[in-house]
Amino acid sequence: MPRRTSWLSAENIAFVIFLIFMIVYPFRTDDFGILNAAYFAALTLLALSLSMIWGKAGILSFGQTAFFGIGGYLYGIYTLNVLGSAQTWVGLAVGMLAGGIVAAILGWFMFYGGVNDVFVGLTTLALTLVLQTFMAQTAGPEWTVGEARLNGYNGMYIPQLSFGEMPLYGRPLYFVYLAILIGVYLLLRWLSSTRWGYGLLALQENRPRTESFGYNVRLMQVQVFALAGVVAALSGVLYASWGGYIDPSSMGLTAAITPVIYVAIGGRRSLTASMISSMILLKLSQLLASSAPEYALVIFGLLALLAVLFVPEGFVVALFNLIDRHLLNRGGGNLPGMTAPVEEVTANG
Amino acid sequence: MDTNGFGQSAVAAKVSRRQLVKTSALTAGAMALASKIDVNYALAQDEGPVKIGWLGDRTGDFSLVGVQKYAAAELAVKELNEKGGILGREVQLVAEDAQSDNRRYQEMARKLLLQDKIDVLHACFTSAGREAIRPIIDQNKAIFFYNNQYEGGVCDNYVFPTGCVPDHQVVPFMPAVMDKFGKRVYTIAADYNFGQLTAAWCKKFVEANGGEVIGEEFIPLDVSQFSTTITNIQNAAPDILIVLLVGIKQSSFYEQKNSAGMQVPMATTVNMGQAYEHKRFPAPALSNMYVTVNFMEELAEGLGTDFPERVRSVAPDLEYVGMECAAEYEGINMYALGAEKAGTTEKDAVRKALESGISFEGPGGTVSIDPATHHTVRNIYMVHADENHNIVLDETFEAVRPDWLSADMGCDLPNKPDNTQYEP
Amino acid sequence: MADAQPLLMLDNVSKRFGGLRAVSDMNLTVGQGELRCLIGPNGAGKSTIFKLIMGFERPTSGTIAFGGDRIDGWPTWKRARQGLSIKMQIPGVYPELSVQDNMRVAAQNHVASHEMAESIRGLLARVGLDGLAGEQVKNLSHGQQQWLEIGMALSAKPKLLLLDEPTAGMGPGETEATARIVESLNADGMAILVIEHDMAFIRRIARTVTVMNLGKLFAEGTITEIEANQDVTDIYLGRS
Amino acid sequence: MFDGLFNWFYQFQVSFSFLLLSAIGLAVIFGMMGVINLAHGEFMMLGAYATTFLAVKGVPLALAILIGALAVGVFGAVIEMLVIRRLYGRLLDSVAATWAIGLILSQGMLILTGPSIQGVSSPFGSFSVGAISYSWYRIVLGVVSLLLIAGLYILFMKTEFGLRARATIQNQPIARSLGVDTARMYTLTFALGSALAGLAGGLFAPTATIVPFFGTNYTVEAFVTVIVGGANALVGTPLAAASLGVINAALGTKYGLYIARVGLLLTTIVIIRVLPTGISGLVERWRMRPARQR
Repeated sequence: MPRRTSWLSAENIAFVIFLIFMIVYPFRTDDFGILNAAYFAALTLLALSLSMIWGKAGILSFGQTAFFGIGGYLYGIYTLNVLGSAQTWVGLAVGMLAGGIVAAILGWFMFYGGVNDVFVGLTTLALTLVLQTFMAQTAGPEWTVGEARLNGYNGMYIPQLSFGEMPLYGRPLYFVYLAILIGVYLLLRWLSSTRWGYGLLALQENRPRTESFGYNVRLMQVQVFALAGVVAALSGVLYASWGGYIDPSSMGLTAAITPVIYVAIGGRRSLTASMISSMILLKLSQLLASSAPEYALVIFGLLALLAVLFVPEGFVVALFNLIDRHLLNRGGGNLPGMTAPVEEVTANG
Repeated sequence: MDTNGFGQSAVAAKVSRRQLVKTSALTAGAMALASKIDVNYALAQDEGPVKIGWLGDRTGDFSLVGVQKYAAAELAVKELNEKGGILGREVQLVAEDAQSDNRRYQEMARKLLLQDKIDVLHACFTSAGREAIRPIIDQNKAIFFYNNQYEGGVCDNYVFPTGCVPDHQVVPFMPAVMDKFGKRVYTIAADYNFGQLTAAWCKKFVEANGGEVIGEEFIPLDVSQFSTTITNIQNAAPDILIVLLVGIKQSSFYEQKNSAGMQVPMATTVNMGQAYEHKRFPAPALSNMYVTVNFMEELAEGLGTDFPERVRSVAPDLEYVGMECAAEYEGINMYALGAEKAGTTEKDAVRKALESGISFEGPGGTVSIDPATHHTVRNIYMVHADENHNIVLDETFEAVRPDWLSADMGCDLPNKPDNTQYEP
Repeated sequence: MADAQPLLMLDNVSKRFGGLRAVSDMNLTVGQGELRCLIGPNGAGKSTIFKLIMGFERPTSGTIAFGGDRIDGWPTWKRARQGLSIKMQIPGVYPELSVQDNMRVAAQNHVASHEMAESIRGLLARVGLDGLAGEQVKNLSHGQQQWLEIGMALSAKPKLLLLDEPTAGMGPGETEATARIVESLNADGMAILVIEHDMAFIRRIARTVTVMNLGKLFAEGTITEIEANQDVTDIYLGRS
Repeated sequence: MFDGLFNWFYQFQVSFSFLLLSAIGLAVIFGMMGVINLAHGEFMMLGAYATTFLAVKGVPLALAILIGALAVGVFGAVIEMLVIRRLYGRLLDSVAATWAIGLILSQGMLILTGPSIQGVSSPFGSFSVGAISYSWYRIVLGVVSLLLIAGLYILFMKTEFGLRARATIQNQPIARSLGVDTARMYTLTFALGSALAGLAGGLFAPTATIVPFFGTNYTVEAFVTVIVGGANALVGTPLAAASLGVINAALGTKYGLYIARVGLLLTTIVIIRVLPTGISGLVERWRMRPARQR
């Protein structure tokens, strides 16, 4: 059956529309709208991180918020100790690196120890809770790293990412955050279309079988887990810089489960769907908190439940598939996010 | 340029490098914003309704207190409007629910300040929530009323902490309970800033009055089983147990110590007054619990106020009218008096007016703002619950001044800008 | 053909699961380019042998050598890269992916990207699945899935191909097609080790047959010798 | 000397019974069905609310607890038929779905009953050993935990239901071909796990504040115990509760609750590395040993 061999898919169209909207939006809104959207962009990185490991490699982690917290705290500790606006960007790298290293160690611990599936979820949840419990009791003055006072539940004040003497604020802040989000998104999409990404897709379905095709499955699991740790830590750094603040509740149970719900509703297998749904749901949850606070969480819970029960591939992915099938005449069978390599092969063959 | 925040001189004297870093970062942020935000606010001010921003916990862990505070805000705004508003302008309550979530506090504080362009923010219950939004407040040079009991020490040009602090509660309180029961004290406290700092205050004043702290235990916020703690306390056999537990989970302590048969007088700065444990737990779990408060529903009759009835006129289902409910009501009214005095809602002017010394006749008696620290001079009532959980008034301390910050820490906000939380 | 060194050599290999001896003191060699059948009653340990060769399980004792290297301590992926490939008993395909993606997953560690499309097309033609490249694998028939898996195993360009019941669930026509594929692969010089129950199929393809019973080597010989062996018939009938 | 020993024993059995009761419902559902019920805490909350509501109305506490457990069991059966049944084989999705159910339950309870309801006191009073007084009710909880384990053992090992349930876990298709209504077994198992959660909630109700987020008090302990215990609820959960109980009581008495809690979580992470299948996995292996030496 001949098939269109272009980049024209609902997913890609949605991404372009999303990008245009995100570029135009700050010129159509007020100061709050701009800062708020930047904040959403920072938190959406967490959804991308989760989508990468859960959707692309079948690893469900409740620990992304732990790496988020590690990134935020390490960024704060570094920038409070090493002054200067250029150092804030070094701090960003330090935070990301820290998240990646901790994730790599935990990943090695789990995957080389033969822990998989549900137990990965439980282990990462335990890590999150350990970190929260630990950070929560750092209220005393003895919990100071150099010049940085950890400050327990009252949270830590953190310098903002700066250019020259100017901390990022308003539109510049927004566009830096947006660029980071889109950059990470494109990087992850590209990675999932490489050999390595294909291997992840395969090991998600059947680990021993994939190993018998010559993939070093455990190493790949550790790699993708560390990568997702870096992205989650980046999310934490951007969040901490945005509010000038981080506290242990960013590693709590609720914080750990929220991104899972966003990604489940959108469609975990698609980075695009995860990104868009995270943005929409963050906004929705904020709107509900304003207009119907008592009912907000009930509505949210119902939405998640309906998605899981009736649209298991996720609302956004289901929409993509519908458009692909009926408007773009693309056949089923392609996973979102996998379009490019399939076409490459088809085009040649 | 003095209005530009906290000049370097203010901090240089005794402040550590850490605070310097923090301050300069925020100052830079504030400067970057200054031009833009001032323009926005200029447009918003002195026309249309006066917008009172309210941000608190109507849902989530802290909603027991949050709903009381919200009812107080509704009542205050309703009464202000009945009296013709502020400066003849209608008063509008712009309320957001932070859902007991610090992240939500940050989002909503920004929304209220930048989008709704509120004139003043009355917000927060926990210290964590307050600290989460304080950078945002300072950055935007807003007026922030923190109408709540806390561990004390916040010296910040933009913050008015009108509730009780250890100056009010611990200083007169410790000698009084020690005279009654003895000098050996055991402290259990929530393991975070409020608990640790208040415990430090208590220790200081126990020792200053010739007593001894024979045990101190800090308990993680999510712990709800106290079996080992109860045994540890019994082993130490103190004369008084200071209880600085917070949150719903930790309140399980009372029933547990009761069923374990532990009989020891307790002292606290928060229980019963905020989340009415004496109403929620069957007697005698809280019998012999002593607390210092600015107000409690049971005190209304003695104080000759119909405040609880008025609150219930706007919130008929409210279960309790406690100390923070009264503090919230007083805070909003003090802002109104400040704006009237300034003759405008322009923020610098209102702040100056508030710093000139505002007094309000609240449910708990006269409350006035201490210009140097932005805290309040207020009456404090020491009460305890008897075996049937009836509240008994033991002693009244009138017009207690919160002068530790100014006397010992040199906080003098009108003359010396600052944004630090000092610790004992 | 130089038969200097066997391609695969199992030397005194044993595998216990708890108290169960699945394989005991098993010796087996497969030469370069050899086509060998491994038969035996259910529970004889045939599939365990495959798992030991592929590295899904580690032997309790004994050694396994492949292409001159001792591989029994190696992880599966390393063995695969060394030229071992398997078609499993229960189809080890990826039902959620398309035929083409299945092939790509199997091939990418062994085939350069610019040759990928060509290689996949060739192999699909060889296993009779040309035209189904875009189909999702869960929509294929059982036989088609078996062929796909053979195709996937081949895309690794193995030196030794392990086939575990390649005709299970196939009709006579499909079985014949499978036999032709196996023969043509062997004709190209690929060594193949097949586990099968279908004696007609074995007769059709095999030159040498190894019989296992109760985890042990029971008999070895040509298909005619094995079929004439009364002991072998007995173990199949449970009379041993 | 005796005072010290008794105190230690008391602390241990308190930790043990809380860990065990918190975890047992979760463990039954996880062990039998492979489903992680993230609404476990909210099921406990429902049990606590039902119990408290009835007890305040004058129903004797023991009866109120039983009715509460039963009601949560029925509720669990309904949830299984409406939701869980559709998600078998989609383990990670069932995690998300049960989280959503939990959210709806706790928030719905907040809307219905407000932030808190009046609780009931622990019955039976206190007793003293040496200078320390203890709660009788805590002792009762310990006894109930042991009885519960015994009851579950009998249920699963000695009854028709238990036989069918075990057949279903071990091999669903074969159990079905032998005439076991496996769908019904799953419903019953989920209902049993839910009822156990409700029972734990009811038993804990007199010891804690009754609020819509009541369940979150125990979820961490429950998950930790199930991780350490592994998939076998009858063997793993009691052993996990016992070993974690020792750690909790020892650290709590010596260094305070913070260290106890951190110790609990760190132990869990280490256990996962050393025993990925939990204590019941270890027990399985240990059972194999004599056979191997035969």
